[in-house]
Amino acid sequence: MKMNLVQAINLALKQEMEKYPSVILLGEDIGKDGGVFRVTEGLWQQFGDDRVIDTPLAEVGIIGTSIGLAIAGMKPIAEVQFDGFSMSMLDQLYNHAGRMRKRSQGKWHVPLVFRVPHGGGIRALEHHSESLEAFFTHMPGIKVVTPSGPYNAKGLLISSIRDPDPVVFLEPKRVYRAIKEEVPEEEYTIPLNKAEVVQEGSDITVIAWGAMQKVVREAVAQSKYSVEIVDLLTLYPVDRKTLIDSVKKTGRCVVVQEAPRTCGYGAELVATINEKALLNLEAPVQRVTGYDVPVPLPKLENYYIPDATRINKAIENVMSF
Amino acid sequence: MKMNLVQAINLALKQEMEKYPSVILLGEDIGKDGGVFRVTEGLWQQFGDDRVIDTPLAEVGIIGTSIGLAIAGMKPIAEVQFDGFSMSMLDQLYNHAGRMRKRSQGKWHVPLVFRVPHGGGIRALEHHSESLEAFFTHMPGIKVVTPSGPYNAKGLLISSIRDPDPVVFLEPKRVYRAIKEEVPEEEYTIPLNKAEVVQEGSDITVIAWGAMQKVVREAVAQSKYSVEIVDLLTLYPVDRKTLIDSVKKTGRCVVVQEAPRTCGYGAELVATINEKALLNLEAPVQRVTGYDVPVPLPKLENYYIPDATRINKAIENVMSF
Amino acid sequence: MKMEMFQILNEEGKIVNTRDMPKLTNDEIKAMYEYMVLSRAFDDVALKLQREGRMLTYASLLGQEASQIGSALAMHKEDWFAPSFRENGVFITLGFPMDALYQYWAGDERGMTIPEDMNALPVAVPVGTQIPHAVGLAWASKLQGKKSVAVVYFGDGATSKGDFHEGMNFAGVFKIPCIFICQNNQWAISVPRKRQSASDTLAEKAFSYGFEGVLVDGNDVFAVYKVTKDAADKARAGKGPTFIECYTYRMENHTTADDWKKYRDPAEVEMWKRKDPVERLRKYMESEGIWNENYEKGVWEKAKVKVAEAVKKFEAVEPPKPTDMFEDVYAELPEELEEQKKDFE
Amino acid sequence: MKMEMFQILNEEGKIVNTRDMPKLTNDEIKAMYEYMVLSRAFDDVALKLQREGRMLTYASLLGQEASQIGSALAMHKEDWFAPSFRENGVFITLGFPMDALYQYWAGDERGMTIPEDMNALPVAVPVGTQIPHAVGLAWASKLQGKKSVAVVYFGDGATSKGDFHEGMNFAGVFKIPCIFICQNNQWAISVPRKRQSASDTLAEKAFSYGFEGVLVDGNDVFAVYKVTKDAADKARAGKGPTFIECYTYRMENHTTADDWKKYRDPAEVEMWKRKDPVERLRKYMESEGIWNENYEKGVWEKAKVKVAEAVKKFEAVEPPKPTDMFEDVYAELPEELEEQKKDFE
Ligand SMILES: Cc1ncc(C[n+]2csc(CCOP(=O)(O)OP(=O)(O)O)c2C)c(N)n1
Ligand SMILES: Cc1ncc(C[n+]2csc(CCOP(=O)(O)OP(=O)(O)O)c2C)c(N)n1
Ligand SMILES: [Mg+2]
Ligand SMILES: [Mg+2]
Repeated sequence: MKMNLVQAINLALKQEMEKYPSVILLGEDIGKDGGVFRVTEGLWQQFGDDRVIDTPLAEVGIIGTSIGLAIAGMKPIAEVQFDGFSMSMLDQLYNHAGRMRKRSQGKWHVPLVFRVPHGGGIRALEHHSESLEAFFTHMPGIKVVTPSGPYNAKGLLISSIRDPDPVVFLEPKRVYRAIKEEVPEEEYTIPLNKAEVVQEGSDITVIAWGAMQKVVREAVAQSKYSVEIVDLLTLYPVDRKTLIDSVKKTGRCVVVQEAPRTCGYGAELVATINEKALLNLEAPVQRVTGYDVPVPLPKLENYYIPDATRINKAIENVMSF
Repeated sequence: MKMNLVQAINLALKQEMEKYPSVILLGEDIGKDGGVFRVTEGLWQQFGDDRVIDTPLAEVGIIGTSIGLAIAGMKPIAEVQFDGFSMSMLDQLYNHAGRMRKRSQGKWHVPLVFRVPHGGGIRALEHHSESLEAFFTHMPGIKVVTPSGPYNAKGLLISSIRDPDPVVFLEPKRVYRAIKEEVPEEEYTIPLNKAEVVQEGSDITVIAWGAMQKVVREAVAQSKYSVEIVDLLTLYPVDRKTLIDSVKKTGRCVVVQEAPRTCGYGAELVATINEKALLNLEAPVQRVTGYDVPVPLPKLENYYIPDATRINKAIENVMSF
Repeated sequence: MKMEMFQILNEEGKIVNTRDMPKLTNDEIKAMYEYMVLSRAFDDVALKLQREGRMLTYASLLGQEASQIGSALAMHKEDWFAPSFRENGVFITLGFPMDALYQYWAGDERGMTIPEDMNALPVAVPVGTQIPHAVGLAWASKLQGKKSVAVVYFGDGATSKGDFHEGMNFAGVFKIPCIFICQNNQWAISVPRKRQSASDTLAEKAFSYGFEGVLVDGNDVFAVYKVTKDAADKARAGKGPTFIECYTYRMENHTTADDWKKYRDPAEVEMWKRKDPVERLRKYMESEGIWNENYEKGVWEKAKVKVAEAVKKFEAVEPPKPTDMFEDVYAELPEELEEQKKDFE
Repeated sequence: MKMEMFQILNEEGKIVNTRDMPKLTNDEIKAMYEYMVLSRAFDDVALKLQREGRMLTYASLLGQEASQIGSALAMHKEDWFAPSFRENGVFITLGFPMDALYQYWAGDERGMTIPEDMNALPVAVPVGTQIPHAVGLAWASKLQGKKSVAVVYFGDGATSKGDFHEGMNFAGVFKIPCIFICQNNQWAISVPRKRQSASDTLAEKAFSYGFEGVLVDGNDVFAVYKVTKDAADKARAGKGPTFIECYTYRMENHTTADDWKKYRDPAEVEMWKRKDPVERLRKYMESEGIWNENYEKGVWEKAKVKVAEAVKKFEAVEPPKPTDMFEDVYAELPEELEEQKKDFE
């Protein structure tokens, strides 16, 4: 069936909830209201108040109780409404979710999923458009996953739900309704350590994840170069083999990241390429990123988010280096 | 006068408080008790309850009220007792301290200083040994400073106090009492965008900050190579010119970071070098870092923290590449 | 704990508590009414602009005018105002330009340019996080020996956040001249008040921080004015903070991105219509002989003209410069940002 | 709000409240006493080991034995225990091996290996953050239709944290079978109780979350046992959470890294010595004829032997393998970590 990303995630949630009674959802307005992005639409009606739980407005409480629920055998899927509001949860994620296995010497683990609508581009209010993946990928014990379209969203979410470790699941919110794809009704999983080469090419590798995939694909559709596009899908653990193989093949690379530049996830990719493929590089890897500023309000937002022009310019720079 | 890092910071605090009545300290046990590391010793006795404020045990409250205090013309210096406990403050730092200038279109700014004893190596309890600089350096609107010894600690702290923007001041706790240096009684400042070449060399550049400086200096003291050591002092904004010039000169580089490897601050340095000095590199920049694991408890801590052996091995690898 | 709801003006527009009725001149009462009408006119047009795509997401204050205008009028010029995102009525009453408000809600950050002489924080979208800021502002005032207090606004939902707790607790411990105004409008988007807290009232939460909590009819502008003024006097006198629960109702959708019909009963909305704060004051004024149809027409006309002027001004504004995004991040542009800005240009 | 302090056994070891005195056999009372002595013996040796450099930073429970053992004995085998960092008395009473505790406090994380059949969370060093975990554990029990409750421990200082607030609030809203045991030992390192909160008692905070708070003499083991047991029965019956403030005192330094003489009055410490929980129970047992010098000697000897054995066992342990640090981070080692581990070796 053709569906968009919201529908694909909704379907994955529904099917996993039908299959596993331990799966429960926690968040603000996810029940009767179906979530601010309508991702949980219909689930409260189907599964009731004990499994689709509208919580008080308290992000630490949501993630903190989810940790306890997960330890005690439930499979909580916690939602935060917008990226900016996940900052207050970082303490519980970092100091507890990511460390409980360690702290209990393997006795307890925290198989929660933390769903975050991610990134900008929907003309939203302040604090609604952040891209915080670099905070999560710097946390030991946490996995970080980000789909780019409906098909991989469903498979990755099912894998995340079944994963024994805490998974941060970043949903590219500007893509929620922007792409329709064929998504199988039956269940399938996508491993949480595999990137995908979504377009083969020989001149240059462009690496992106989440919402930036769509921008990259559109940007290079008319490119005069043979561009290889890598979609990371999982940011930690990341599939270094795929991306290094690609860079070794092409010898050139652009990394596209929506978050502010400094200390973003892209820096880690460049460092990795430097370590593993320096001798193959024909030019410095170039980063196309957001700027070191708060994401501007809608009137200027589009100047902040990497777009086709900037991506193609970077490709041109790298090619003509 | 010869003094250690604790004394140098204490002196800077005292002198700035004497000079500026708006400077106040907030934190847990910083008053009568003088702070868990004795950094504020004697200040409560001198300045009283209204300027050296023992707060309730509430990190969000400390930083949140400091934001208000700063906007209203005070100069709050907020202390968190150990790095691990600063995670719960990140929301207030990121969403507010770093954005208030922007959000108010320049009307308000938040000149607070956030003091954090930083890093491991003192055989402390869990959550007492983290190195969280990469979280802070990824935050627009925030400056991040980290001294490596008593002399620069005093000058950097005075600059941080006088800076109009929020400054995170990371104090290398294992160095608190480990180094004595001549520290002038009179005031002096060190600019918050300058790195220091602490040892010139021609074979290889080693970049480090905070506590890792001491480790690096000891590690290379007997090196058969001519090692140039760069001490960053300020991590954001960072003095890219100094470090790039050094790498251009030597053509080789090792970056030493105590934090877990992935998405650490070192990745940003490698990415920067890749962008600005790729053609000068004779070998991949190598990172010596903590591992992607929670900092182990004291029995294993020393295996986690980069040491002389690992640093020299990395230098050797890069030299013989 | 059973708490009484403080009320002066009942739903029929009758004074039920003459003892506490603040001494207000007719002009002052009219001003109250006119600010409430102006806020409503502003709100109305905002919703229209949004529907027409001329503005973005907007949070209506419909039904909460008494809570907002009553409390705002009790503030002194030098007091601090720390809003959440629903306080357009307070902004307007304090003299913040309406065109700038529209501009802000149209996604242009320059709209949040706070006037020279106004001690207001910018709109705070993250729920509850502004509470400790307000406590800090008021604390500064105390430490500096000033008489200004801080007034912070937030909703029922915000009481569930840790930031609320830590801020309230600091205020109690340090006896900080801060006034906490909780507009309990019964809903946090789709989550009803009972899902936020099992406590009987929100007001009683103040006692667990060692200070006074007051439950007030939030649709009664006199009552809100009175309790806020008392709280401010008390704070100025060095007697510490007060928490005020304004019991009111959000008549509109949460924001323009919301549809309340998905989660609440129209009968509830109908029931609250009868408690309308503007109508209630109108009835009172009529009974006092300071309201008539003519006056009403005049008030609305004036309001509409002001609002129309604001819309015109806001829509005439030049779009912001793209490089504005690099401004006001630091006092001085760091080298990294300078380079990024140059790249951008 | 005025709250009464619940007490059964007064400072002189007299039952002042026969109505509420739990029905305990002499053996049960003796067991209480013996656990309290064992904890004290354990604690004593821990301090000694630390002084001698054989252990690292340690947080003593001296003076808090009644709060810890009284509450621990009211728990069922299947209940969840969520400690802070000062609950060695609870750990011991629940059967956690003492040698492992020493090992943990000597900086060897293997000490936190939780026994197969014990529903305990590991020691939580960050103050207050374990509170929402415990609420989640108890919530799971409710959702799964189990009878187990969760008992979470924390100090007076922890009540200031947002995590306390958010956890308590969830417990109230969802009627979660969680018991909150706040050992108010009057100090959070050097910060006195009055600096934590302006509220009269900590117990009363529970009411603002819509559930019951109880203030209990935390040096009275019968009273603590009784209120915990009642709370557990209530929770098991589906009647929701209880907050228990154990009013007690930290007789020792905060941890071995602390020096209480810098900030508290020796007279205060002296005053609390007279309320000693172990001595109090001893007096009662003597008056009941179930204590004599011989018994005392035996109890202490047995305790010391057990402790000595634990020390021996702990000190005989092989040091951990350096590569242990890569274990238990993820269920399976990710490729990044595999590489790092290989590099390390
Ligand atoms: C920390 C945080 N979490 C979630 C949101 C999303 N959100 C915006 S308003 C709102 C409900 C607020 O309810 P309340 O505090 O009662 O204020 P009201 O909207 O009723 O005025 C939510 C959940 C947010 N802005 N901030
Ligand atoms: C979040 C956090 N902040 C600060 C600390 C440092 N610290 C450890 S114990 C303590 C005081 C705790 O007081 P209380 O909650 O009363 O427990 P007690 O030590 O008295 O048992 C502090 C400030 C910490 N561990 N966690
Ligand atoms: Mg509300
Ligand atoms: Mg205490």
